Amino acid sequence: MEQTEQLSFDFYKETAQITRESRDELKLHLGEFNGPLDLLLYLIKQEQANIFDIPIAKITDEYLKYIRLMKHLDISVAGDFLVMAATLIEIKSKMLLPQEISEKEEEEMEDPREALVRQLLEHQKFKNAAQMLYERTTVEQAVFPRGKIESDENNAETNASVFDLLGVFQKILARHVEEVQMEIEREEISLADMLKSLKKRIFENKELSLLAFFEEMHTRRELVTAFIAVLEIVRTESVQLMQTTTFGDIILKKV
Amino acid sequence: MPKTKNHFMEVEEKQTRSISEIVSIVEALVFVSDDPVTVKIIADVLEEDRETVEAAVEELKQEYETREGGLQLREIAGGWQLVTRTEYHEEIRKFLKTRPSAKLSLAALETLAVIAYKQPVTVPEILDIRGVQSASAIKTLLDKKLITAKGRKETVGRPMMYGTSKDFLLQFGLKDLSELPSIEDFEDLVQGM
Amino acid sequence: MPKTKNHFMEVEEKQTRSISEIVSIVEALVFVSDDPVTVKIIADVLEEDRETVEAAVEELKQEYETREGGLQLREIAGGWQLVTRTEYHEEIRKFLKTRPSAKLSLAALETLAVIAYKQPVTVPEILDIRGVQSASAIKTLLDKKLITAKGRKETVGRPMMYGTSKDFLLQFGLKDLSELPSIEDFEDLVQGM
Repeated sequence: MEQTEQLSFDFYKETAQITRESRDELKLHLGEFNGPLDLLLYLIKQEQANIFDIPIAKITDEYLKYIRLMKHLDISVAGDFLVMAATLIEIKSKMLLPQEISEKEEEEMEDPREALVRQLLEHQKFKNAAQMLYERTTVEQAVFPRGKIESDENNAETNASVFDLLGVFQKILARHVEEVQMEIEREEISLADMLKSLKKRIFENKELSLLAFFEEMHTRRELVTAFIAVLEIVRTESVQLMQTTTFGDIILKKV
Repeated sequence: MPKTKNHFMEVEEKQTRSISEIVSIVEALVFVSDDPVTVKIIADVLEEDRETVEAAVEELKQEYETREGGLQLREIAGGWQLVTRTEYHEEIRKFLKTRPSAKLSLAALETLAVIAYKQPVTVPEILDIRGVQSASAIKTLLDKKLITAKGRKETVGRPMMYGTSKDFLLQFGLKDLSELPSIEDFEDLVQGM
Repeated sequence: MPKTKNHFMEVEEKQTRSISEIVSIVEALVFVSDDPVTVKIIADVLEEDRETVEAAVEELKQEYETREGGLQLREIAGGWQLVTRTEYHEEIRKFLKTRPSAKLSLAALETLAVIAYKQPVTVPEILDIRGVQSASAIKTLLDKKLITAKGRKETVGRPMMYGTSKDFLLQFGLKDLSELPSIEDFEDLVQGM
């Protein structure tokens, strides 16, 4: 029995989410939220380091240690982590370089960590903003609008954008696929039902293409039922089979 | 404030709502409900006895009557419901008419989506994709000039084919049909850019 | 009751609503509307001036606050809306048999925060701030209609730009975007990590 113990993410403490899998394997599960910047902030905090003076060698080592733990990761997420690893190594090596300060460059010399620190601070700001949104939505969830009233029914409308249109279309397609599958899985349609729907189609449209009708069937059984239904309807109702050309489509026509 | 004595049981704790609190909760429940709410249901939810809830409902009703505001609490079909006062029906009707009419029902939206992505398309084909009759949705879309007839299909019954109109482009902010997001675009978004 | 004198003109008749009548009508209109209602719409429907309607709305709001009933009148997304008081959410949830709706994932919230503060913003720009791909978070936010596409940026690859929607304001209880605390306000917290 594989037992998965999940230590859930605590919004207020920046702990990476750790999933304990079977066979003593510890796996760091890095969801989208805990990206490389989060991991860095976490490590800096663990080291109780000053964000404006990051001990880059130490943090880089720690970071790489974590990276090594991440074997079974989503590739795109892992990619982000590897990019950061490369950045850290680059900063580390820059800081190890002997400080050969040429007179020209002296003024422009910049701490190699600066860009990273800026990014971390920016990221942290938005994390705090996310927390604010989280608190707001918690309050909002305690407030309810009125239930449906009569005037809503006459106006059951939705606003639409192009993305809605696409979303709706995708849903229809998905529903369509689902229906086809369901039809295959469920009990076959009965002859009586097949007759009923066939009759309805012919009487509504005056005529019906036999080919089109047969193409709608999803299984052999349904096809056979459909065939019997056609024979039955020609026998019992005022419906004719007509073929316009020798190998053309056969039309069921109301007489 | 209602906690005047020590309670030993959880259940008992729930009984300590003041009557005015119960009145407020009744108001909130009647407000959020889609259908008239019975005293029994409220009593069950609050785990209060029927008499208490009945008294609260009566008090709330009195309150609405005394206030003479825009709403009233009324008993209907064995339950309680908040509705507007009859006096203001003219203003309400006028207000309801001013609501933006550019909105589409879900049925119309679905039909429009099928037409936009599959055009030119016939009614039987739309039926096939949506799985439901779309006649009234098509009428709505024609009325709103979002779709137009595009001639007949040379097949059994020669059904009419439909496509989107220029107004469709305008309303959805599209330069032309090629600007419609493709399903593949959406999939890319999901998989990561 | 307000008809104390004879009126010679139709127009004048409309002007004779008492303020308490207007308050009542405002209440009725806010109640029947399925979206927050703006003062402007009410003023247009009633053919009253804005100031009068504003005063009526303010009075109604006061009334709800004083009553301390089950409901409150609040300003949100540029309009006015009647909703239940937060105090009774447990009873309401029990009545509606709903659990707190699925909260947004932290990834989605963070992405939403970036979009809210940096809008209009493209996916690469979001990546830059978050340090991770945000595609699935963006899809979630689009599905939940919290963000909308705001056209393409005229730059390499013409990436889509995103911004927050009206539903965003509604869901986070904001009157408008200016009600968002400024992003600099969150800076102090950084030092205190």
